[in-house]
Amino acid sequence: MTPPLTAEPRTEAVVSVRGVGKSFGPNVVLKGVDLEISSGEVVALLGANGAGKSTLIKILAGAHPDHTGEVLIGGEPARLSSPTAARALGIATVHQRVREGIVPGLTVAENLAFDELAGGGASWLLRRREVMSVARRAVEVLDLGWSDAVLRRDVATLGISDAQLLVVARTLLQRPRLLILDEPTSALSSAEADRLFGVVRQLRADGLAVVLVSHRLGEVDAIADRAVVLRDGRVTADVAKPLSWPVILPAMLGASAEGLKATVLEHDTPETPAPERKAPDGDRPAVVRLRRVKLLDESPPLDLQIYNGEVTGIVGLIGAGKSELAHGLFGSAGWTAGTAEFDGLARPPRTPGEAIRNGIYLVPEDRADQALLPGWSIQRTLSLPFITKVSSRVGVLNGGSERDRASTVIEKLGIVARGPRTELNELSGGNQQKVVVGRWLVEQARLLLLDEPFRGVDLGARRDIGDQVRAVAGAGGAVVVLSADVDEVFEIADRILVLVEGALTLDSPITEVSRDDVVRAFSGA
Amino acid sequence: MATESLPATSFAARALPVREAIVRYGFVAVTVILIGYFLISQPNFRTSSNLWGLLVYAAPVGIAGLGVTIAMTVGGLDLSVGSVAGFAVSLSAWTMVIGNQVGGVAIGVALVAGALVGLINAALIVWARIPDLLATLTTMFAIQGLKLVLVDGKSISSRMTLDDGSTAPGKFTDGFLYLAQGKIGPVPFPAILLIVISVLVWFLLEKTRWGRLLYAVGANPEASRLAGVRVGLYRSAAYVAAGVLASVAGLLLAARIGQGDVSAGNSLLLDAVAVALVGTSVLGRNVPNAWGTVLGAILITTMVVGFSMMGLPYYVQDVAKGAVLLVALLFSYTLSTRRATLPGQPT
Amino acid sequence: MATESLPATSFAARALPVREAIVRYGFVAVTVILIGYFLISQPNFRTSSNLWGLLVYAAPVGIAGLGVTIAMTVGGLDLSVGSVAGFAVSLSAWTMVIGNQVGGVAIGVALVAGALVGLINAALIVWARIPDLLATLTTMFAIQGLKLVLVDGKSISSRMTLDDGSTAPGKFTDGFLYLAQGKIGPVPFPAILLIVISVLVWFLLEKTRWGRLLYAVGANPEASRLAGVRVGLYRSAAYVAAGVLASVAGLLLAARIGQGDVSAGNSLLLDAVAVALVGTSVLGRNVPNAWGTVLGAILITTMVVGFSMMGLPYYVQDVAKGAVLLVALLFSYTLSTRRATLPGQPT
Amino acid sequence: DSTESDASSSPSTGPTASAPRPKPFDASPVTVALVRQSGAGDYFEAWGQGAQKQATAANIKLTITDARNDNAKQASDLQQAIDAKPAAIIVDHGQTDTIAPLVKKAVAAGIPTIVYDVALPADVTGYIATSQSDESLAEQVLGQMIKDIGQGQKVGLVSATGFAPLDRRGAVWKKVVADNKLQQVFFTGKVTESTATDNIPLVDAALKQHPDVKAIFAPYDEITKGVVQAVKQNNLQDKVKVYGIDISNADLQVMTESGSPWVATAATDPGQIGAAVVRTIALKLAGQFNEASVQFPGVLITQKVLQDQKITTVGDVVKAEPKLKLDTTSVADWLPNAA
Ligand SMILES: Nc1ncnc2c1ncn2[C@@H]1O[C@H](COP(=O)(O)OP(=O)(O)OP(=O)(O)O)[C@@H](O)[C@H]1O
Ligand SMILES: Nc1ncnc2c1ncn2[C@@H]1O[C@H](COP(=O)(O)OP(=O)(O)OP(=O)(O)O)[C@@H](O)[C@H]1O
Ligand SMILES: [Mg+2]
Ligand SMILES: [Mg+2]
Repeated sequence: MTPPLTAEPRTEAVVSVRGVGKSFGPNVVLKGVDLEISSGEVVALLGANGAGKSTLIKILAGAHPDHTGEVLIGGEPARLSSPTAARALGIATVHQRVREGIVPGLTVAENLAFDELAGGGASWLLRRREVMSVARRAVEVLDLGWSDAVLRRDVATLGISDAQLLVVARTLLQRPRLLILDEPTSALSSAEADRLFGVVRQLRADGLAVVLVSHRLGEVDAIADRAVVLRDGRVTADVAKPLSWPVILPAMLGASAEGLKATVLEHDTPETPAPERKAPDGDRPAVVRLRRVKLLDESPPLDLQIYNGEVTGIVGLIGAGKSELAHGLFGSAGWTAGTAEFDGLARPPRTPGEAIRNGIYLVPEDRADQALLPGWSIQRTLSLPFITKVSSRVGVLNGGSERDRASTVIEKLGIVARGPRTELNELSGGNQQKVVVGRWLVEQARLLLLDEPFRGVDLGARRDIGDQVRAVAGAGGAVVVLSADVDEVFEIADRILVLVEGALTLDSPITEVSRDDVVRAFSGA
Repeated sequence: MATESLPATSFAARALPVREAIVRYGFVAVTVILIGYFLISQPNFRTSSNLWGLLVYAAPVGIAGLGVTIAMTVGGLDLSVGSVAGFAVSLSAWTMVIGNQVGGVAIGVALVAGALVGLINAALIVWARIPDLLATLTTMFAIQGLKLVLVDGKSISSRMTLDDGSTAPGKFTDGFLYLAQGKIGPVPFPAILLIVISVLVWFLLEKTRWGRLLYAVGANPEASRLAGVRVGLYRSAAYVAAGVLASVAGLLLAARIGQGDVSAGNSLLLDAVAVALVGTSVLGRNVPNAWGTVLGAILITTMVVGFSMMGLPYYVQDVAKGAVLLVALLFSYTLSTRRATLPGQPT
Repeated sequence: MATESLPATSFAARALPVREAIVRYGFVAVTVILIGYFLISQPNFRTSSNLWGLLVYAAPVGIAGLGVTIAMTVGGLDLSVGSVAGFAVSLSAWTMVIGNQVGGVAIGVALVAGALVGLINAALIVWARIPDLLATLTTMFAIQGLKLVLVDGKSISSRMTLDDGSTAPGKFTDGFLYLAQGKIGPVPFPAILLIVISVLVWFLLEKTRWGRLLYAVGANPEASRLAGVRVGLYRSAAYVAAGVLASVAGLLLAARIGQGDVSAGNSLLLDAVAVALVGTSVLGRNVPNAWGTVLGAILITTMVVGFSMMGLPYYVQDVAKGAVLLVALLFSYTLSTRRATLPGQPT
Repeated sequence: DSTESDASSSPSTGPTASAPRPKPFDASPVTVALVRQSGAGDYFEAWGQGAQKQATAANIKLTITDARNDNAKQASDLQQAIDAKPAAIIVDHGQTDTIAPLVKKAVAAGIPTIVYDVALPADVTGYIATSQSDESLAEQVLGQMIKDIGQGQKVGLVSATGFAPLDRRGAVWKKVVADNKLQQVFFTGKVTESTATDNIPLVDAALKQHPDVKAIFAPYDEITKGVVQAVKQNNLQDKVKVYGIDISNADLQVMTESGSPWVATAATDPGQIGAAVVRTIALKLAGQFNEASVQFPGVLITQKVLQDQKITTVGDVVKAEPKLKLDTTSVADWLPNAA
């Protein structure tokens, strides 16, 4: 085990974590964590999927009162017995699962003001004007620009990115001593992430302490003053700025990080295009040809080809129409106008079932709502789309072949789990994502659509998933990765497309563009 | 650039105002049309006593339905309302007739009992973590049995003969009977009670912070907990409120029947759940709400009274009830552009 | 490898075997203990005819409960089972007595009617997007009324007098009565039917891909749709199955009484829903399942028969029922380390 | 519309009126409110049809409300009927304390009121009381039982408490048990929405425990049907005799099946009674009726008679037992029995 590397002593600690441990039943997740967080600094909490980051954060947020060890706040031992207690002590948290933060059925404004509503101090009468003014303040904090009409809408109509922004805005409103952000950017585009970090810098200047969890190392590099690495339930590194990645990565990932350093860092630290990517070879036959497709009500018609044997990366801001594109190809939603032709198919798939039978697969963007089945095991979740492959012709399920499929995926993607029968809600967020991506990798795809596939997965896993996805392309399939993160696309794609409000503004082999070209394309130029 | 994440135009719901209006007011329209039809075709329907009568008949089911509504806001369903109402009937009768107490005491005892049953439900659901349907089903059986044990399976009537041959000392007091038979001006007391309780529940659910939090607990208990809402407390309070309202409904029944009828309340469960469910579809809101429940109760009562006046046999009434319900539901759901089910809503 | 798997030992989920065992088998144990108690204390309980009788009595509610279970797997609840069973009673009687058809035809007609009602429910829920509780409530009213319209509110018995003064041509055929009164060896036919249908439903739900997909649709319809499941088809199939099973239950009731009793089936709804709900807690699985439902039906029947033998009045039986249910639920939920309610799962 | 259909109990079309209708029946139909506790089940269905038939014949428009056993609803219905000011009100069944104050109100409002099978306290006056006597029904059938099995035997009761007619019949039972030194070895039973089916397991269990009972009294035909099934299931039909109350075509079928343990019942013809009640109030409205009460006699119907005379319908029973056909009760030239 790498001994913790300590950074130089800092000024007064806002929060001191001393020997904190936590188990879920027999599963020991944290084995004595020590950590100091001072005011005016941004601490990045790093670690592989399942390292225990969210668990530590939940302890600080008062959601796991049954932990061992102690937490000092302002030098005093604190009892973090409930979320309210934590909040009263000045700790505000944005949890990893966005859906854990919003309340459907209430309006956007009520959700923005939910902490006020929930707190015992507020008046027992519901003052809508007050709610609106709190909501407007929250909108201002993050510069969301939502109109009053938006604020009055049912929050359930917001997409996941807007929901994420909502939760962050609400938390920022609390003006806490310690702000904890658990993967706040995993559902955000880089522009929105930048806006969020602008606010975080400002808060840091005001003396706030911030703990940030992220798997986007570029982000961490840009904003963190210090990085603390968790591994196997312990702190394995604690380094101050400038962050030394050669120290951090092995601390995060263990020996297996050796081969990673090169690749991962190259993609994560901007400007370097990916090596050994295919050059476009003339007039290949397209597997899909879109003609005059209108993705959004108001967007111009779009023509687009997707080719076999390559990874097509499509980047765009939130609301650019990426998900519409994917759902249209998959047959799970219609387009406003236009047609698609599939090579070798008489007609485009009209239902997801038809798509899957024809080798067209989709990893949807919202894991919780669109892919997870509450109470289901890894094995069942994996075999669901290919249920005919694990059952006999008369429909009888074959448990053995189900288990084998699951074991293969668990091993290939390094999913941290007890076994194929582990329920998905026991897994960390990143490991859940690996399962929902992994289930489409067992069968060779004709067209594999991945909508935000790297949401919340760690570096190592990102590489593992990337390798698998590239293998699909290598075996002759077409792969489309839709992402709001330019770096991710650079890391994996052979060709990059930029989508702005339903229109293509860039279409180029990855070897022939720079990151700056892409960013320029975002502005529609 | 921030604003572009939510272009208003992409939400086509605003584009179809007629459809929106039907979804929102279709149910209300069906009720109004039906009442209008009866007003025109049935002269007896027009009498003011009959119109107040609609509210009087709607009162027990409406009030019990409001209790179910509150339980539904926290994401639960209370199957014990019928038996709690029946318990209130027998208990209040027992208190007055056997216990020889005045009506006020009987009312108090029944309300406390209702609250207690609510607390038991809450304990089973919140503390013992038994799913709400199962927990309230268990209480339903137990309370139903307990009621009959209390009265030995018998209906309790004023000055009944006891087992030892003596006559029971007490009787249903006039004060108690006022619950059903009293009037303030031309307005019967049960109608007033229904109106007052509806307004209170509406105010609680829509205009107070507590109401919002009840909905929040139902829609996303985890988010509520993390935001510092005392989820267990709110859920408990909802079941206690449901128990108390079921008791109130039972008291109205007892006063109307004038004796401790053992079978009273039996049919209340299905009716109360039905009006609360129907209520979710009123106003196109798709969440349990006070006005919807009351309107549902009035709609169902109107159908029963109106169809009876038309001389339809009860089973044709059932078919008609089904048909009217269907039309109203088609308006509320089939035309709606919103998704049919919201998470956290009991389905 | 980026992340190594955790050592197997750190996930010793088997570390609390006693508690686990109670959660999983507590309900079964309560049933077994109760049966054991009756076996020892009530000599007449021991007779083989009584033990088969338990299955005979459990058959209608168990079979209707299995229908509710299937509807629950897709996340729904079918409130129309009671009225469908009653409809099957009247319809089969009508077919034999008025229509002068043989038992086989009557059975066929009733089963087709059950399937049709299931299709109507499916259309309302899947196509018209009316929430399941409201849709099946509507059908419940309509079917209940229709049944009575069909038979003019009367029970139908062999060779009854018709309105025109003539005698009805047909009668309950022996073949039809065999449904309730037949035996294969020492085993009564309803017991066999219950066993066969339970095994079939269990096999369907647990061992076939269709069962798996039914559960998937119930757990998360959107995720299922995106995994290629024809959600509407599976939900429809579930309601059709529920309708057919409710009809089978109705046929058993008709054959048991030997008449088209108008009131038969009315009390079946609550019982069927109760056993299906109770079934979810059996084996600590917290999802609707076939064995759980059948065990629930047997437990409730055992209590009715055993407590009757002990001479308890029916209302004391209700209290006892509540108490036994409570103990079983405490075992299944309160001791469980799993979370009591999972989102998207019918609770 | 069911109002046109015949009463199931009596296929005969009845005699036609031999005199013109008096006032107020000579003009537009007279509105009479019929407030029923329940209309469901064979007994009540037949009652309602008899009433409807007679009403049509007498130029009466019946507005019927059916509380479906919900006593609170019946109270509301009655109040509503009073408010609607009909020519007369008929109250069919109900709870004493529920009905009494409202009948007082109706009488005070000057509405002629007739009550069937509700025992009202002495301080309520000015209405017409009609009833089938539960006491007499129970006494007749229990008399037959004693004749059949003798004294000092083991017997069982399947009934429920809390329902007025059952309580009245139960009181007679208690007395007969005591007078004849019978030994009541079990008491079970319940009234539910599916009474016949739901009583089978209860009685089955009781019979397993006490297979040596000689007779079972089940004073409500829905319960009796369940008892019969339970007896048969235990193969005790030769040893245990079942005594019931009420009769319907469906009941007759059960009674006359070969080997049926149901050996006797006591009954009135509900269709005839419904008609007679309507006739009585019609006479009152025409100023031709001045009594305070009418009693409808019940008769004892034994299995033996049914089998000997091959009786399978209530119509046949009425023919065989003219007492059931209330052709002389509350009739007039202009108002013959229409049921
Ligand atoms: N409620 C729970 N029940 C059982 N095990 C849990 C629970 N929550 C977390 N775990 C386990 O604890 C471990 C740490 O999970 P945690 O969510 O803290 O990881 P993380 O570091 O946040 O990972 P990620 O980067 O994927 O979000 C995982 O092995 C997970 O399976
Ligand atoms: N349920 C909804 N009802 C109405 N409009 C919606 C709904 N969900 C999304 N939209 C809108 O549709 C547009 C396209 O959204 P889409 O999800 O395709 O964007 P995207 O490019 O995939 O972005 P991202 O996935 O990053 O949010 C957005 O303007 C969004 O606000
Ligand atoms: Mg995490
Ligand atoms: Mg998207």
